[in-house]
This record gives sequence, C-alpha cells and structure tokens, in this order.
Amino acid sequence: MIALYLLLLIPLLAMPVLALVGHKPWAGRFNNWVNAATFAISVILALIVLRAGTLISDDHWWLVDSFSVYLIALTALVGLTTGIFSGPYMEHEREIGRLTHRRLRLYYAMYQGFMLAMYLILVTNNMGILWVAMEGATLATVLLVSLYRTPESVEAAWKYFILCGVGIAQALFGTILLYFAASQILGTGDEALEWTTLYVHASEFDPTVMKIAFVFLLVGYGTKVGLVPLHSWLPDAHSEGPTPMSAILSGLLLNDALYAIVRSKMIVTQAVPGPLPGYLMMGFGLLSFLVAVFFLHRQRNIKRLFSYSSIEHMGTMTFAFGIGTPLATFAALMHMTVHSLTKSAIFVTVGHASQIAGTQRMDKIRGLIATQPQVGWGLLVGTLAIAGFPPFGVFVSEFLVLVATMESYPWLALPLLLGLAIAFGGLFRHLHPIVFGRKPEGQKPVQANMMPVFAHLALVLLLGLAIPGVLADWFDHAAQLISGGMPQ
Amino acid sequence: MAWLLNLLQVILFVATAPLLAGWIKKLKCWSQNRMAPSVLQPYRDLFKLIRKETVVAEGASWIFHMAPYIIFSVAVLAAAIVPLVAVQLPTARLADVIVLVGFFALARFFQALAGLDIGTAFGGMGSSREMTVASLAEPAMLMAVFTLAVSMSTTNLSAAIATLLHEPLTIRPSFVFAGLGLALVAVAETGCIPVDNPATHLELTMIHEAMILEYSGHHLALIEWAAQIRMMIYAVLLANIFMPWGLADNFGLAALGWGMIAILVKLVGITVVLVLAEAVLAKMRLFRAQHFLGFAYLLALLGMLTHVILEVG
Amino acid sequence: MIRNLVATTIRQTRLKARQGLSFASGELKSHPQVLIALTAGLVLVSAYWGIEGKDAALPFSLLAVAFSLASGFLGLGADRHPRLLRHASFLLLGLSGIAGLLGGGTALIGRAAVDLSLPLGLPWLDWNLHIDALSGFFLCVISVVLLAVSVFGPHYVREYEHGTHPLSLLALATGLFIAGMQLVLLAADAFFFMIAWELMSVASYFLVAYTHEHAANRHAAFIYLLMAEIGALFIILAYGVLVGFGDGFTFAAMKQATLTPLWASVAFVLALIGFGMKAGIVPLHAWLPEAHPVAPSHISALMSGVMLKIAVYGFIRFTFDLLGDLLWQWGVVVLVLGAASAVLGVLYALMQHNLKRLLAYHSVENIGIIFMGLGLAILFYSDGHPTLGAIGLIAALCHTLNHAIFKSLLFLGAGVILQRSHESDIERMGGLIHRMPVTAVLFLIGCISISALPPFNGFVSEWLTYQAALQVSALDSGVLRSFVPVTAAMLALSGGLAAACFVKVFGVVFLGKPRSHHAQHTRRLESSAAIAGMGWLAGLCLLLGVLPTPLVRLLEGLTVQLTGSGLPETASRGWMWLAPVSADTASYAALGVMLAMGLAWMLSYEWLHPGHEHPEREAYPWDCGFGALTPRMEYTASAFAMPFRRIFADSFVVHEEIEKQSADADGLKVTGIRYRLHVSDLLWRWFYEPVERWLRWSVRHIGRLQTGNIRVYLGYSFFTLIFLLWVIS
Amino acid sequence: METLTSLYGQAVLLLAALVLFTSFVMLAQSRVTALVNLFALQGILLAATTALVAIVQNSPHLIISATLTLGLKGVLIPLLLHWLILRMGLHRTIDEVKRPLQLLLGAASLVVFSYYVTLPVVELSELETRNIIAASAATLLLGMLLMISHRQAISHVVGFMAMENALFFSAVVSTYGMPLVVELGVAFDVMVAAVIFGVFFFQIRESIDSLDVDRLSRLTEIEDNE
Repeated sequence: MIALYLLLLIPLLAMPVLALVGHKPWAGRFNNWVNAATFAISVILALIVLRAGTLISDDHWWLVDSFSVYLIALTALVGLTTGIFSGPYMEHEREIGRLTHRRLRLYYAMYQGFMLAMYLILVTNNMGILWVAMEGATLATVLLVSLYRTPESVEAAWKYFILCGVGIAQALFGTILLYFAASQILGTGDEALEWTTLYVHASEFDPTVMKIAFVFLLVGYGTKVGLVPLHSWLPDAHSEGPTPMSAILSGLLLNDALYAIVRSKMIVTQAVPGPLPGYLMMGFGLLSFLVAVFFLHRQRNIKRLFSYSSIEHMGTMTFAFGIGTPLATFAALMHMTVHSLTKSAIFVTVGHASQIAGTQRMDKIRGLIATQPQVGWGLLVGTLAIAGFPPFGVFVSEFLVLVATMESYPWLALPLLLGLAIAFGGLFRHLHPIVFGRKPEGQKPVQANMMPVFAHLALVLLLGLAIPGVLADWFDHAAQLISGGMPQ
Repeated sequence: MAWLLNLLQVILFVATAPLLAGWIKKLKCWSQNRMAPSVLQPYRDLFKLIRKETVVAEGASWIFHMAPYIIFSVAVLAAAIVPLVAVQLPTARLADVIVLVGFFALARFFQALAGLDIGTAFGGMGSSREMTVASLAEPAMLMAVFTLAVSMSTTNLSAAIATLLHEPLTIRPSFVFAGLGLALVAVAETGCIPVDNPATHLELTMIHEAMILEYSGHHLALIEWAAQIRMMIYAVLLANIFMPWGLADNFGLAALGWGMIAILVKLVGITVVLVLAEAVLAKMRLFRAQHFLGFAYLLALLGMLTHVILEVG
Repeated sequence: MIRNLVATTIRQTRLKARQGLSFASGELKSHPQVLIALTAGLVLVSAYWGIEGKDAALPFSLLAVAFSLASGFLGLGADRHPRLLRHASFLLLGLSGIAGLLGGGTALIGRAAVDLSLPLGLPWLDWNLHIDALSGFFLCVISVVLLAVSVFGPHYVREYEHGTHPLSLLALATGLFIAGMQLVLLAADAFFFMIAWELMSVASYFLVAYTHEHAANRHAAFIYLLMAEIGALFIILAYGVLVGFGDGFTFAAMKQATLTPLWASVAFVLALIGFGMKAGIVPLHAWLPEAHPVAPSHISALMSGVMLKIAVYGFIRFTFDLLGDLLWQWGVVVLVLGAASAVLGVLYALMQHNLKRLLAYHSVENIGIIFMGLGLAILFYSDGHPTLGAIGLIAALCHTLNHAIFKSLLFLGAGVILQRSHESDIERMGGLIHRMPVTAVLFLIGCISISALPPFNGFVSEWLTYQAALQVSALDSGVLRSFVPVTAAMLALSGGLAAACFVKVFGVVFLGKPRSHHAQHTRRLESSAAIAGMGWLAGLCLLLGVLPTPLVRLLEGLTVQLTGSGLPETASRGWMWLAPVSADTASYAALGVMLAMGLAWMLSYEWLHPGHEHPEREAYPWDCGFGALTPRMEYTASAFAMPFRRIFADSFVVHEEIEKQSADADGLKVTGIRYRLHVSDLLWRWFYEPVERWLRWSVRHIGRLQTGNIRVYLGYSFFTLIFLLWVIS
Repeated sequence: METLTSLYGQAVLLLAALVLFTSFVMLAQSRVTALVNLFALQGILLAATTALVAIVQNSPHLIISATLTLGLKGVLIPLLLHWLILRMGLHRTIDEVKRPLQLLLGAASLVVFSYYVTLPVVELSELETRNIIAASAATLLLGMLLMISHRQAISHVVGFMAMENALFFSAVVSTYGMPLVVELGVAFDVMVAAVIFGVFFFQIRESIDSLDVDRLSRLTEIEDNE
C-alpha cells in the first residue's frame, strides 16, 4: 500500500520541483532519478501483487490486480528509458535553439504530470477518477505537442486538444450513465463507481443503459486509443511534438486508454446479453487496422509513418480483445507489452535519425547504416520487430492473434492477412532507402544514446524466445480475469 | 549364348547402318531419275574419311576432340537396346526407351557444344537450330512412346514388343496415330526433308550440317556413321514397334533367319515410303518446323487419347 | 596432339582434384590445434554413435545447429580479424555439415523418430523438436551442400575483405540462415516451426541486401522480404486451420485433427500458396530471380540449392504428414502448377543473359519438376494406389537431392566465373575453357546433370518421374488417365529446353573466343579450395547418377515411415537395377550403361583413331571461307535463343528495337545499326502490376480521409456516435 | 409533499427545457459575444438546477458543486472569454453559419433521435428525471454540432463547454450528482482546460493571425497533385 502511495506521490512532488528547476543542466538527470525511483517502486509493487494477489485498499479507492500491475511496471520502465533518452535529446534541441528555458521547465514538469496521470489511471478503482486522470493526461501532454510553437505544432496541439476533449466528454457521459445504472441498484454514492463493486453486481444492471454507456465509453476512450475514424489527431500530435513525447504517447497513453475500454467492457459484457460489445470492439479494431495500413504507404514524414503503425497495432489489440477468447486476450495483453516497448524504441531511434538528417522528411534521410551504424541498425531491427518478425515478441502476439481469429472467426483472418501484408510493404518500401544505400554528403553522426533502444529490443527479443514465468503468470491471470478462462 | 547373340546383333546393327543410308540414297536417285551410286558408297566414304588427314581448327578445346567419340559410342549403345532381329536380349534390360531418348539427347548435347566450340557463326547457328528442333521433337517422341508404354504397361522396348508379338493380331488405332507421330519425329530428327536437307550447300538453310562444318577426317567419319546409325535406329523402331511380326522370340536359327528377312522387308518398305515423302515434299522454313512437330505431337496425343478412351474405356 | 591436349586436361583435373582433397587437410595442418580438436571430437562422436544407435540422430542434429550458430556468432569478430571468418567460421560450418550428415543419415537409415522439447516459447507450449526419416533426409540435403560451401567459401570471401561491407554481418547472417533451415526441419510444433522459418527468411534477407549500395539490390531484397512475409502469413493461417480443428499447436495434435473436406482443402490451398511462394512455383516465383543473383555466390548456392527444398519439406510435411487423407483435386492442382513452373521457368531462363539470374530461373523449373512428382504422388495416394504414390514421392525427393547438388555446383561455378572474369553478362564471356579448364569440366558436369542427360543424377530423378507418370493406367478416372501423360510431355519439353539452355550457357561462357576484354584477360588461377568444393558436388552428381539404387532404397524406407507404404513388391531391390515397379515394366541399370558407354568409347577410340602416320593438322577455322574470324562474328547468346523467342513469343513481354544511323537523308546508306532487346516476365504484367495499381488506387482514395480540417474530424466522431447509437437500439 | 414533488418535477423539466433551448439558440447564433453570453446564461441555469436539486434532495455536497458551477461556468469562464475577445479584437467578428435553417432542423431531429435512443433508459427511472437524460444527451450532441458548424476557435471552446454543461446537468438531475471527488476533479479539469484554451488562442493567433480553424489545415494528407 505504501508503495502504491509512493508511486503517486513521487511524480506529484517532482512535478513542481521540475517546473522550477527544469532548465538547469542537471534537470534531465534529476528526471531520470525520479523515474528510476518510481520504476523501483513499481517493481516492488509488482512483486507484492505477485505474492499477495490482487491489492485493494481498505477504502476501495485503489485497485492493483494482475491486469493493471504489469502495465504499471511497463509504464514505469518506458517512462524511465524514454527519460534517459530525452535528456541529451532535449539538450541538443536547446543547443540548436528550438527550445527556451521556460519550455524546458514546462517539458519536464509535464513529463512528470503525464506519468502521474498514467499511474493514476492504472491504480484507481473508481471509474470517475479514471476519467479525471485520462483528461489530466490530455491536459498534461497538449502543451508539449505545441512545445516548438511552429504553426504545424500549434495546429496539431489544437486538434489534439479539441478532439480528445470532445471524446473525453463523451466518455464522461458514458461514465455518468454507468453510475446512473449502478445507482439504480446500489444507490448513489462512491461504491456505485467503484470498479470492483460494479464488476460484482454488473449482471443486475439494466442492459440498455449499459449498452448506451458502452457506446459512449468506447467512442470516448477510443478517441484516445486512436481508433479509426476517431484517430485524426494521432498522427499530427505524434509527428509535431518532441520525439520523447511521441514515444510515451505511443508507448503508454494509447495502452492506458485501451485499458480503460477493456475495464468497461469487463463490466458491460456481464450486463449486456449477447456478444454486442465484443462485436463493436472487433469492428473498430478491424477498421482501424485496415485503414491504417493503407495510410502507411503515402507518408512523407517518418514520425507520421510510425504513428500510423501505432494505430494499426492498437487496432489489432482492440480486435483481439473484442474476440475475447482466452487465447486472443492473452495475445492482446502480450501485444500491448511488446508493442509499447518496440514502438517507444523505434521513436527514440527515429528521433536520432531525424537529428542526423536535420529533418523528418523521409526522402531526405538516406543511408543511415553508412552514416551511423548504431542508429541504422536500430531502426532496421526495430522495424523488423514491429513488422512481426520472429524471434521478436510482436511475432508471438500476432501469431496468436491470427490463430485465435482462425479458431473463432476464420473468414476474418483474410482481411487480417491482407492488412498485414500491405502494412509490411508500406513500412519497408520507406525504410529500405532510409537505412541502406550510400552515405549522403552533409549527413553526420550525432551524439546518440542507443542504450534504451537496445534494452527495449532485447526485452522484446526475450519475450519472443521465452516468456519468463512471472510474466506468463501475469498474462494468464489477466487473461483469466478478462475472459474468464486460461489460454489452452 | 544370349550375350553372344546380343553382341552379334549390335555389330550387325552398326555394320549395316551405312548400307541403309546407301540404299536410301539409291532410292532417292531413282525417285529423281538420277544415276545412283552403289549402295556401298557410304562405306567407301567412311573408309576414305578415316584414312584422310584430320584438320582441326585453331582454338578448338578438348570438347571438339571428344565429341565425335561420345556421339559415336552413344549411338552404338542406343543400337544395343533396340531389338533388331530378336527380342528378349540381355542388353535391352540395361535401359528402357526413355533412356534411349536420353541417349539421343546426350549425343545432341555434345554435338551442339562442338558446333559452338570454334566460335564460327555457322557452328552457332547450327547448334541453335538443332537444339530448337530437338527440344520440340522430344515431347512428341515421348508422347508416342508413352502410348506404347501405357498400353503395354512397360517402357522396356523388348518387353513391350514381346507382348505385342505374343498377343493375337489386333488393330490398335492408337498405334496408328502414335506410329505416324513417331515417323514425323524421325523425319525431323534424322535431318530429312522437309525439316532439314543434308544434301544442301546453302549454309543458311543448314541445321545438322552447319554444326559439323569444321569437322574433317576420322572425326567426320565418326559423326556421319553415328548419324547413319541413328537413322537406322529410328527405322527399326518404326518397323518393330508398329509391325512386330516376324521378330525372333527364341534364339533358334530358323527364328533368327525369319527375323532377318522380316526386318529386311520392313526396312525396305519404310524407306520407300520415306523417300517418296521426301520426293513430293519441299523443304520448309525453319519457323515452320514447330508446326510440323506440333502436328507430330498432336498425332501422338491423339494416339494416347484413343488408347485411354476407346481401348480402355 | 589430341592425346596430349586431352591428357593434359585429364591430368590437370586429376591434379586439381587431389589438391582439392588435400586442401582441407592442408588448411588444418596450418592449425594443428584445430586438427586435434576435430579428431578428438570425431572420436567422441563416433563413440557416442556406437552407444546410442539411432537415437543419436537428434543429438547430432542439435550439434549441427549449435555449430552453425557458433560459426555465426564467432564471425562477429570478423571485422577486426578477417581470418576468423575465413578459417574458424567456415570450419564450423563444415563441422555443422558433418554433424548434420551424421544426424540426418542416422535418422534416414535407422528411420528414427526421436522427440525432445525445450522449455522455451509460450508458457503452455514448449519448443518441440522431432526428427524422423523425412527431416533426416532434408538435413542430409542441407549438409551435403554445406560441406561444399564450407570448403569453397574461405577463398571466395576474400574479395569481400577489401570491400566496405562488414564481414561480421556476412558471417552472422550465414550462420543464422543455416541454423534456421536446420531448425525448420527439427521443429515439431507450428509455433517453433514459424520461428525457425522466419529466422531463415530474415537471415537470408540480410544476405540478399548485403551489397545494398545498388538500388536494384535493395529492390530485390524488398521484394524478397515482402513475399517471404506474405508466404509466412499464409503458412500461419494454414496451421491455424489445423489448430482450430485439432487441439493444440504440436504436430502430433494436428495429425489428430479431423477436418471436413472443405476445410482440409482450405488448409491445403493456404499451405500450397505459403510454401509455394518460398519454393518459387509459378506464378509466385517473382522474388526468386531477383534475390538469388544478388547474394554472394556461395549464399546463392545455399538459397537456390537448399532453401527452396526447405519449402518443399514444409509442403510434404504439411500435406502428407499432417493433413493425412488426400483429395485427388489437390493432386491435379499441384501437377498443373508444377508443369507450368517447369516449362515457364526454363523458357524464362533461356532468355536470360545474367548467369546467376538464369540459374535462378532454372530453380523455378526444377521446383516445378519436384512438384510434378508430388502431384502424381497425391493423385495415386488419393486414388488408393499407395505403392505407386510412393514412386512419385521418391521421384520428387530424389530430384530434391539431385537438384540441390547440381544447382549448388552450378552456382559455385558461376561464382568462380564471376569472380575471375568480373563479368555477370554471359554475352561478354567466352573461351574460358582455356583459362580455367578444371572449372570448365566441373561446370560441364553440372550442365549435363541439370539437362537430365544420362548417366548423371538429374536423369535418374526425371526417369523416376516419368515412371510414376506412366502408371496412370492404374487410375480410375479416364480424364486423369489422359491428362497425366500430357503433363509428362510438358516435362519432356522442359527437359529439351533445359538442354538447349545449357548448351547456350556452356557454349557461350566457356567455348568460342573471348567476347570482351575481361574475358580475354581472365586470370588462369584456379584455387584448389574452389575446385575441391565443386569437385565434391560433381562427384556426387556422377555417383548418384550411376548408383541411384541405394538412395532409392533409403527413400523407400522414408515413404514407409511417412505414409506406411513403400514400392510394389515386384520392384527390384538389387544394387544395380533400378526398377521401381517391376523388372518387366521398366529397368535402368545406370552403372551398366556407364560401363557400356565407356567400352564403346574405348573401342572406337582405339580402332578408329588414326595412327601416327596420319597426324592431325591445326589449321585456321574454315567457316565456309569467311576469312578472319573475330569474336564479333560469334553466335551470341541472344541469337542462340532467338528461335525459342520466336516460337514461344506468347509467353514473354519482348521489347525489341532497331535503330539505324544512316549517312544520307533517305536512309539508304546505313552506317551503323543498334539493336536493343529486352525480354521480361509475362507474369509481372499479369499478376503483380494489377495488384500494385489496385494498391495505389485505394491508398490514394483512403488518404482522402485525412482532410486536415478539424470540423470534418469532429464530424467523423459525431456520426460514429450517432451510427453506433442507432446500431444498438 | 405530493404537490411539492410535482412542483419540483415541473421546475426541473422547465430548467431542462431552458438549457436545451439555450443550446439551440447558441447553435444558430453567429455573433461571438452573444454566444459567450448565452453560454453564461446556460451556466447560470445549470447552477440553478443544481441548487434546486440540492435543496429538494437536501444533499449538501450538491450545494458546493452548485456554487462551483456558478463560479466557473456562470462567471469566470465567460469573463475570461470576453476578455480574450476584447484582447483579440474579435467582438465584431461574425462567425456566420451556412444554412442555419437546415442546421436547426437537423438539431431538432437530433433531439428526437436522442429521445428514441434513451427511451428504454428513462422508463426505469423515477418520475422527476424522466426525459432529463434524453434532453442532456441531445444537449451533448448539440454541443458537438455547434463545434462542427462554427469556424471560430472561440465558438469551439463554447461548444466544448456546452457539452460539459450537458454532462453536468445529466449527472445532477439523474443521479443527484457524482461523488464529490469526481465533481472536484471534473471542475479542476474544466478550469485547467479553460486556461489552456486561453494559451492556445494566443499561439494560434501568432501562427495564423486569425482564429478561423478552417485555416488550420496544414497537416493534411491530400496532396495537390491528386
């Protein structure tokens, strides 16, 4: 329990501090230490949960179960590594004069604010607080998107803000309806919003209200997940904001929004007879997946490319959660993990690559392997991993998704196959000239810290070769929690 | 005993091949109202060539030297597995008819290489054309052979012919078609009009001759002899597969004698037909050859189909 | 004069062969510690073998995998110490080959069936390994080529030591590539199979992209990886069907799956597309002629010689082992595809001038022949004639091994030629037989084998395929009875065309006069390592051509284990006569043929060869008196192939243009003629370009979604909401 | 008591109708300043509703949120917006709506639609909150429609806030408000959002010297050559 409070307290305290000292040269290192501390705590928390099982505070405000705990650990890890990367990166940006002291302070403060929101989403037991934290995450990141103050970045930030704001408002309406339905049974009061209580009593709620509520929640949080056609903000925000933020957006925010959807689905499915919620999620997932893969082909900007790939993968996860069989759920959980690890690693590499070339336009970035082998290979391997090549973990999850689809809805496997093929072509037709080929003149190596990248890729590789027992147990329990059964 | 007979038959085969060539030449001359050389003329030519000095072009590699021997020995080997006067010969088991086709292909392979060896324009031209015609002829020939093989359910020549020999006289439409197809292939493969004309002196129309332009002396002798043996093999195939009557199925003297006479008669008949055909037909352009061979293939295919559909049902 | 010329060639060959054989030991002598370690290892191994018996198959195979991995990771240091790659890395590959041969041989001979599971992979699914005669046989296929490569390679990679490309990548990718192939054979569950499969693909992708500064190579690598990925997806789905109907990922569980004919056919088609894409059957072959020529030659040998066979293995494993009960329609499909690949492959090969590209197209042809054998097998099995089906299966497997051997031989030869003459276009070679006589002999053996001419190994397997095809009278349906011989005739056509094609290759590359400066000044040096590597393969070509029967006997054992039935009882099982059905039906005594041919040759040579009183005279080529013979007068490769281009014009896309520069206005006095010819693959136009057009179209139209106007975006959200609300109520 | 409840019910319904009406008027409104005023009015109505419910259900925490609402949405944010408008000299800008008539008809049909959707919901609720949910759902959608139909950034903010109002309204009336923590959180978020909006106006202004969101379309995927 202490660990849990610390987890929230540390970023909360670090935020104002960094807001004051963020421009100091040691701010980056301080940020790292904070992240390291939270990471350590998250690991401790994970161990506690692993030993003692689900952790609920006495006042039923906090809940850490097998579903959220590994996401907490993941969040802390990605936050840490991205922070490590962002120190020198931001320093470089300041040197070339794209950032002022004020903005650096804002950046670091908001970094911690964002992390706080993430943790809050994951540990709260209250659907209302969940919503508040989700909105908080938007507010924390929206100013980061426009950090560079270029017209594009401002525009992107505005779109991000309005669209996510609207979406989140819809989610709130969904939450209210949930509360309304619950209060019919449980009476008004906190427990009518506590997930644990709802989970127990869900079967008694009125199906129609729950259906409407789920639609609003799905559309609302789905906007943040980046489901097509609600995705429009995502590529803009990812491509125009500073790279570390793209990394944490792709790696964490999308995951947590999906987490919120799944939590709601777990309740709604009990109340609503029939597979409707599952179908809705599958439809959204498949649509996002298929549309995104086509977008991959027409990108000019390397960060946009990979943000569309994020949409594609979130689509896959939503689809898998929608199928809802234990195998599919396992695959989706696995995919959440490996995707956020791989994608954040890729964004880090992309950051270096665009610093090398001095632009994000892909037709200007050439011959990376010749220029700076570390970055080139990092990008190539990362893309291979995200494209689902073994022995990387993404392959495992995609393999399982395909098989699960084949088991439950065989004919849906064909669009999946088509989409994966198109996505693959879309990624590599751009990637090949970028990494391969001769070194163009005027391109020179930058001081790059590839440690985070290789750490992430190594983890993904490990997950592909053999899932450690601990993690496997988490996945199994989570899958059981969500789908009510063990895979295989 | 059997091996001895076998050896004798091979020797007979190889020895009488020039005779057949001479006989054909004689028939041709008659058909064109010319004075005919003696039927022994081919022997004289071979003898002369062997004794003449051999001229080898500069820059020839060992392929050029080896090719004639390979071609000749392969021809002899092929002759060894085709029953001439008697069936059930031991060597026939060494190789079946598919291997026979393989032998022809092997000889052709080296002949074409030899044509390319010096680097003369005509050699290359000849090789290219020879390979073209051959690669088109091969499926037709195999199709014809398959008809035999499928209906006799064997690809061993002597076994197939033996079965034919022992069964009562039956008219097989499939065999008629297949036989015609094989005849056309034989025409194409042995360089007769209308596909090729060995007697021509216009290089641009040459196929077979163009490849061996650089050869002389005993090399040339070997190649010519091999060509005659191949001619003989095709004739004997036509004769003994589609008219097996009179072949000796035991090694008694009478049977063998009858076999001799029978094959003699058959060859005479076949050559007459062949020569008449040559006399009335005109040489066709190279790029008409595929139609000719396509027709051959079609006949053989018809043979197969009639067998499958009419005879087996 | 002939005598000494021939004699010198023979002597040189013998010499080189001896050098080659002594090469390996020479290499080792310079490193005694390696020699000691090697001998010690061998002693241990053989002791272990003696104890374990046929259960030793799996340990040996794992040892092989370990060796190839080790060679890959050891090679990581090759950037600093090139000798590490040249000696250690390739030595380990050789060891891996030996171990693989031991393991595979043990499994094949002893018909072993050993299982093992490693605690890796998914929580509820370990990595299951399994070796039986089938995988053992393919393991042998890998190892045979691997041995050749490991001897050939060290000298060959010297040229890369001065290049800009990291040797470590070459070594690592090679090691992983081979390990991947070996693991595919050992995998016994869908998951592990796919991992090994993709490892193979990715590693070879890095090898294709190894020299990536040329845009063409990058494109080749892209196409290769793309199609590999698509194929893998199909395979995953095929397994998915079996997983769905069975209860689990392991092959054992999949065999239990009971499928409806519809779903069985779905699975079969998925598998056919997936594995066919890797094997390169028409029309899925597009990547093959692009990728194989680009890689370093010893890698091309492995890719063309072995990797395609791994795909064949996958297909056999899936169809004959996992699916079990077969349908005749599948056989027809496979047979047709095989025949099409055989003919089209060789036709396209005839039109190529890039040596390695040509060889790659020939791989398409040979894969087609293999699939014809498999198709026949399926037909007979589904029709209830397992013994005849065994003939087809054996023919296919036989050709798999033979093609692996001679295609690797040809690719290694091509490597030597390219390296020495610095030319990849055969139109600019010529006369090389005088520069590299021994290579010429070995390459010629390869050519004869691939043209399916007796007495070499290519002929044996095609002969078996014919024999299988000729058993049609056993089939019930008359349609099939008349249809199968037609495909057999197509096989004959492809054989004839292949012979023509290799006459072109050997004639234009080795014979005639040098056609370019480079060819003129090709170095005479022939490294004994290269000779040894190729000699080993050439020797196998002859051995398997002359003594095919032991191999066929082993393969019969394989089919018994796989499908429970071998050749008919009447089949001869002696050591000399090859008679798959019965001695009366068909027999081929390759050894006898060989001996008889030799005898005839001797006799004709002795009797008809003129004595010394009639010496031969060297003279200027007559050439119908055309006078000075220059290389420009030679028949070029494209001229050689012209008749085929004319006859089969419908199967190519031919761009032919002739420009005449003329001195005067009315163009009567022509001063120069420029002839440009470009022949391309018709299937690109039929299959791939439409797909690409469709993709472009849909990408453009879907892109319209992202208008950039926020109000439109809000509209999306709004209407989604409305729509969903309407849906639920 | 009976009459009282019915009175209460009528009062609530009246307020709901008023709220709905305000958002209708906002939808058709094309002058920015007027828009903000209407928004303020809506806020006040909201506060009134909350206070009413609070008194009737005598739940103390609703009093707090009522005052919060009044302070935030009735006074603070409108003032902020007015200030911004003056700062940016937008008080004369006309954000005219294309085809207002069709728009209003569409809005009306939206109301019908939301009734149709929420029909089964209201049936199980008590008398007073009948149709409240439908009304607030309609208001929510109307807020979105407002944003879709208007081009000025200010109008977007107002639309956004109007949506918040609708949510709050439904929460108060159907379930007598959310738990206090949530209320506070929501209020906090709204405030921060308002501030950030303010920041953005300046940023947008300096990037494209106007607040017309249609001109924020650099990040498009439609190339000109298509």
